[in-house]
Amino acid sequence: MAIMAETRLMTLQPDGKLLKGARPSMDEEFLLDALRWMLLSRLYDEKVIGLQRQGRFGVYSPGLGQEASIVGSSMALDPERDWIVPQYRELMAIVRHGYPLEKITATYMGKTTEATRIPEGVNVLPTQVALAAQLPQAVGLAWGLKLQGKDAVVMAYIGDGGSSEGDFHEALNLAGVQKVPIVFFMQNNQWAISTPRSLQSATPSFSLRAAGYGFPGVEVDGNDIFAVYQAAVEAVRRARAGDGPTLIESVTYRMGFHNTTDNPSRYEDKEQRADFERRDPIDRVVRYLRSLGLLDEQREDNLRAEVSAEVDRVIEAAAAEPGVRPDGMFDNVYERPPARVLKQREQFRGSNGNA
Amino acid sequence: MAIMAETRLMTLQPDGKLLKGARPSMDEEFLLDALRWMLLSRLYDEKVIGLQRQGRFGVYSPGLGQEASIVGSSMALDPERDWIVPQYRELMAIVRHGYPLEKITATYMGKTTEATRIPEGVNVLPTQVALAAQLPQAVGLAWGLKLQGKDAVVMAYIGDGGSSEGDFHEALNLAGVQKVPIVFFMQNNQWAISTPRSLQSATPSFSLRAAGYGFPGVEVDGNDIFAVYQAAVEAVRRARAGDGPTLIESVTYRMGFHNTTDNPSRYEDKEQRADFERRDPIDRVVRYLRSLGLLDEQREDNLRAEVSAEVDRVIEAAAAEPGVRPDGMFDNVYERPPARVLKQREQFRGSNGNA
Amino acid sequence: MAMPERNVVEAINNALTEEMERDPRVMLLGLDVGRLGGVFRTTSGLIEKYGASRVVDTPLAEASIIGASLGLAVSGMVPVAEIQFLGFTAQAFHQIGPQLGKYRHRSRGRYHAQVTIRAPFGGGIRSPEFHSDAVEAQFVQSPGIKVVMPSNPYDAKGMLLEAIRDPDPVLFCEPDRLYRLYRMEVPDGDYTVPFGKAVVAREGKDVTLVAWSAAVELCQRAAAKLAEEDIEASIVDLRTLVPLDVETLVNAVAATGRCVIVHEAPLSAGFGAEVAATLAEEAFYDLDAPIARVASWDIPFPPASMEHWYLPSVDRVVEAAKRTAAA
Amino acid sequence: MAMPERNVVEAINNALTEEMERDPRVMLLGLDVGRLGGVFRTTSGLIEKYGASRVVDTPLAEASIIGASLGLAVSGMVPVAEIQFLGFTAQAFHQIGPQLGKYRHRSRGRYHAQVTIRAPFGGGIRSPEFHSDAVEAQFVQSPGIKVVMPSNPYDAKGMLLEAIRDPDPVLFCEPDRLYRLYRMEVPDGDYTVPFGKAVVAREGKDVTLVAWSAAVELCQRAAAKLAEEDIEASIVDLRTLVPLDVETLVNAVAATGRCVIVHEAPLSAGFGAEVAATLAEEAFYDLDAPIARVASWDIPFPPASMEHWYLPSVDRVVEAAKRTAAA
Ligand SMILES: Cc1ncc(C[n+]2csc(CCOP(=O)(O)OP(=O)(O)O)c2C)c(N)n1
Ligand SMILES: Cc1ncc(C[n+]2csc(CCOP(=O)(O)OP(=O)(O)O)c2C)c(N)n1
Ligand SMILES: [Mg+2]
Ligand SMILES: [Mg+2]
Repeated sequence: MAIMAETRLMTLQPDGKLLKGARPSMDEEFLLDALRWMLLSRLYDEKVIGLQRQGRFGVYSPGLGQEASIVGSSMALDPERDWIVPQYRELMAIVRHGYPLEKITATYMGKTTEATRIPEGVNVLPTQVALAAQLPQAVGLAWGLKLQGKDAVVMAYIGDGGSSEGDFHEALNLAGVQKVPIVFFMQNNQWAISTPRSLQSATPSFSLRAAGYGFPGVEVDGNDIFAVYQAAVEAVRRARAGDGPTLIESVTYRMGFHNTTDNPSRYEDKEQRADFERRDPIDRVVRYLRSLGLLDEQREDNLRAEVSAEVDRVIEAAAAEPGVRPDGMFDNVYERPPARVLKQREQFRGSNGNA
Repeated sequence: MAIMAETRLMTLQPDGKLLKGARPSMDEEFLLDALRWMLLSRLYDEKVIGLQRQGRFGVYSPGLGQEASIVGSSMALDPERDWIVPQYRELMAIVRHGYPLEKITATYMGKTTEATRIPEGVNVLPTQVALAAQLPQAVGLAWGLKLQGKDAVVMAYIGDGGSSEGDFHEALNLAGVQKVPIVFFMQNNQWAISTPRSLQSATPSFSLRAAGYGFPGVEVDGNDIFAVYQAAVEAVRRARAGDGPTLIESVTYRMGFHNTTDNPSRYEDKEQRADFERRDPIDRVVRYLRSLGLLDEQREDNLRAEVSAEVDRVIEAAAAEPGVRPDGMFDNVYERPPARVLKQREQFRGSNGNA
Repeated sequence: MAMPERNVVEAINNALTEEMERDPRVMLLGLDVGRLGGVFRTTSGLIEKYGASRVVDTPLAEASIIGASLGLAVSGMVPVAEIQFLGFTAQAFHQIGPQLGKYRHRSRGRYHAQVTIRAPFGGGIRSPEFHSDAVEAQFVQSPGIKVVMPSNPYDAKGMLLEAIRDPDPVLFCEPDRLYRLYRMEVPDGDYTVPFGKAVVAREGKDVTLVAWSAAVELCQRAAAKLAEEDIEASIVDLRTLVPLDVETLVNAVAATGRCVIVHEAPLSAGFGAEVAATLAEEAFYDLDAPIARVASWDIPFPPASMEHWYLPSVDRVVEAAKRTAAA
Repeated sequence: MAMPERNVVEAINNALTEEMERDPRVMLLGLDVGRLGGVFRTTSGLIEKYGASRVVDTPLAEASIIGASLGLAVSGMVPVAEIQFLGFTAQAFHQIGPQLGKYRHRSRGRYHAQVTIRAPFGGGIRSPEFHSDAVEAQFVQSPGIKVVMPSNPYDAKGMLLEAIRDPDPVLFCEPDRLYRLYRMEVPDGDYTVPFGKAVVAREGKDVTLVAWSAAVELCQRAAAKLAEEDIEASIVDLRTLVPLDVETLVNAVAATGRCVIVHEAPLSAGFGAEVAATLAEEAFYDLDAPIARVASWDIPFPPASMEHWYLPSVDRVVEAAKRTAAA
């Protein structure tokens, strides 16, 4: 039998022109909304990196360069019923899905109280540091939603690096067998810290892996918001229709560092980077909108100023959140804590003078 | 790009006739040798299952029905330089590779002394009970042999069940990246204990997984010794030439039970079984050889009697091996044992009166 | 009417049946739990009663069994996952302690992980490699997971029901050597055995044996033998390692002033160490003799033909108890 | 000529460089060990010197890093594998204890597994989740693995060389908080620090502190503070948990009759339990006070902003030592 890996999906070219014969997958209003989210992602990243340098923000992994991938995928979801299971580099996806940016920001600023947790009713799981561990969990979530007859789709994120973990395989295989309503969205940003895509796998395309689990895989230009959105919409549609999982490989580039402790100049390939800089996902949309006359310098400046003001507002609000309560670290470990843990909490309270 | 999973390779039909246009991959002498190994596998299985029922043999997983797969794959290897990394259902593969059947038999009879271990110079790793754990190890072995410039190929076995483990994925991916000289030989015998192939994976063919790691996958009729051998020879050739790994899915059927504690009547599909019975790998070769006039009833009976006598001889020899030495369990844990372990051994010797 | 008698397998099967009947959210998943009814038949008959979507034969991949169970729990199901043998929790290790055990904490209370992991373990039944490994202590180092070790059919049912209903994740270790060893009265219908309540399984004034799971049965035999020599041993069955019932433990040891801890895991860093350490701090002034531990040796579990030399034996327990009582 | 001074990172880098120079079979593999030189720069400069076939950036898959190392060792190489943070040994757990630890035994001596696993760990540097977890005790329950915990630059070099050359597999845990904390004299050239030899890092007559890895440094600070109050603490640095130097431990504790064990892992079933249990058996008659343990709490490692409340602190060690000295 012949299994075809779809050729990489692309609609909007780096120069902002539509590919010959291609149709945009978003209407203009929706695209402007997408642009707004992408700008929020970028401006937020830039701002908090600054904060981190001042010691006011935790270790942070920016989405720089991956905005089309992050925003385009999440816009295919309905926050009311669908779920997001993130890795960690999809900040605006979970914000768009309902997790307030203030709360996330407060968390990064060290305020880990219950007030900053994912609010009830927001269908997002915690970000995952243990790479790929989120995938079997996402499959279980989708499975359970299906068993309960809920009309929900789960979108689970993974990186090119995380895809080498055994959990990736176990999760996709189980998802195929149980035909659960899930979309595996891989951001192949060419790097896992310093490890390049070429050392991560010899496969010509990660999307080929889907055939080994009995469902479709598709590779998209991850810097093209139309292509990302189109692939995601189609995968969500399949999942919702009961046709099972899809693996989307979104080919993009990590334009920033791995995280705020990293220095890519030790390992980055200048040419590759330059190539992707020319393919910047935001520039592409801006050029397109300009070519349609839907954006001019003035409107763009206004939009940026607006978004930037929102970022400032968010950070201020987060900074004003109450700080941690020391014995709060004992909360939410167990619902029915062992006596020994309760005793330790008493001991801690005694010596720290806070109850 | 289009990735083609080769259609299932088959040469010798169940009725013992060559497929139209197909050429046998073994000459007659080699085929007779293969038949001898297959008969040894089957007669040994039958005999030791009897012994197990008498309490004289440990838990045992027979290769019944998989003889072409087991023997055909191993015959593509050169025991002088190549290596076998087994799971546990490939007994005659490792025997053909040089691990004396007496020693293995003695082990199953509870004689776990150093005398029964894999002899120096025999390129076989211990059988693996923790499913798929052998695969990353096999990749490391092949990698190390390559680094040392040795002209060696590793054949690593795995089952359809074991292939769902994370280790399968991690191993194949690493093998692809380092392009190591390895053949992953999967015996898809339709079962993992009671779990059928259909619940193991939704993939139409396990061989499709190879594309996800950047090397070829091929599916063969595992009850056809010519097809198995041909695929194995080709994969070994590729590995030896420096072209990297191959995944072979050998589609066969477990005609016996999972192991001597199992009772397949609780779960087995009668029709599927009957279908595979008609495709018996040994019958097929016998019919073929008869059609060529190379075997008649008399010669076949002689061959069976000969092999059966060998099995008896092996079991007798194994039974005569010295039994275990109680404190032998302390051997070979460390080369430089911690003082506490040495002290424990003294304590044990003291209370068991054997030194 | 006489109360029904059940062995451990039957008690577990009964608990699962009743709980699946009572709570439609409960589902089972694992290797061979469906058509086969489990390699030890603990889930026998359940797929016939509740169907293949509530009793699921999964692909052979332990990490995904646990990871998926966590996701199922988040979705609102109540999964009971089986790991075919406790030794194979190693394949799922990263999904147990770091994920399942920390999920409530990681989500700051938004999500909980009401998952029960059932796993047979222990030596004495001539299993192949890895199948007998007693690795329970490794999970005690993973805060968030409760570690439950029933030692008899009655507790097996009551503690399994408690485990399934506990909103916290529970590792429920089943002593396979005891699966069919004997029957005892195990009532039909609902009852639970609370966690964190050790029980004094035998009274005795001379020395206190501390054990859990199948080692309790071993201690019973040892105590009978000790009694022949006029040494009366009390036996504390810890029942759960997390939560640990320090009070019962300390009181029972203080009563005799002498303690022998017995477990199947290798000596070093086995849970016996935690028991001894707890006593060395909290019962120090009541101790009259060194705390002895009888455990497996600090070597890998040997082949079946040698396991009786490896595991703690009646003789070794008796010897340690006599030594401790005389010290 | 003055002896060169090195911090822990430099000592490790120096050991790796010298050993790769000396023995062509030695190779490094792990995440980001090559071009980046490791996330902490311990392998900095090595890929430039020894090339990408001896210093290998692997795919992101811990189980395969360890499994492949075992196979590499069987082939005749001497692999030094890096797990980026000790907490991620969980992903490779089944390849460490059950496989690497048992391989010699499983092959009845035909094969050995001369593999060193290096892994940074420990709190105090505000790392993300999982990165700080002190899970060393989990490996003590896996016979066959040696567990090595250097506490200073000199030992780090000498014990790493010993580890690489030891024919048995070694888990070499690097205290990341100490990586760049200070420099001390670490000679160029070959020397090894043997396993199973604890050291008395400070003499003192009133109470014995027992620790390993970064907790030794903590105990030094606590001892200085105790000295201000005229309590003289001795400090035993265990250096290796497997093998455990029972003799030095017992003698040092017997000398004061009082013991406080300090470690970064959560209390329950941490290796401190094994230390206490060993003392409760082998130093029982020399103990004058309950054995105290100062450890992290039995909860998950909290977010960076709270870690100082979670980890054992100077204050807590001082408090426990005073209480124990006065008991
Ligand atoms: C199991 C595990 N191993 C190692 C790490 C350390 N680590 C954190 S991020 C990272 C790279 C991840 O790469 P990728 O999955 O491609 O995601 P990206 O950072 O590119 O978004 C590594 C190795 C980890 N967090 N978890
Ligand atoms: C990691 C692990 N999980 C579970 C088991 C228990 N077990 C032993 S054999 C087996 C089925 C294996 O199926 P497959 O890989 O297809 O090999 P086959 O027995 O069919 O040859 C299982 C589940 C095991 N040995 N190892
Ligand atoms: Mg990446
Ligand atoms: Mg099979």
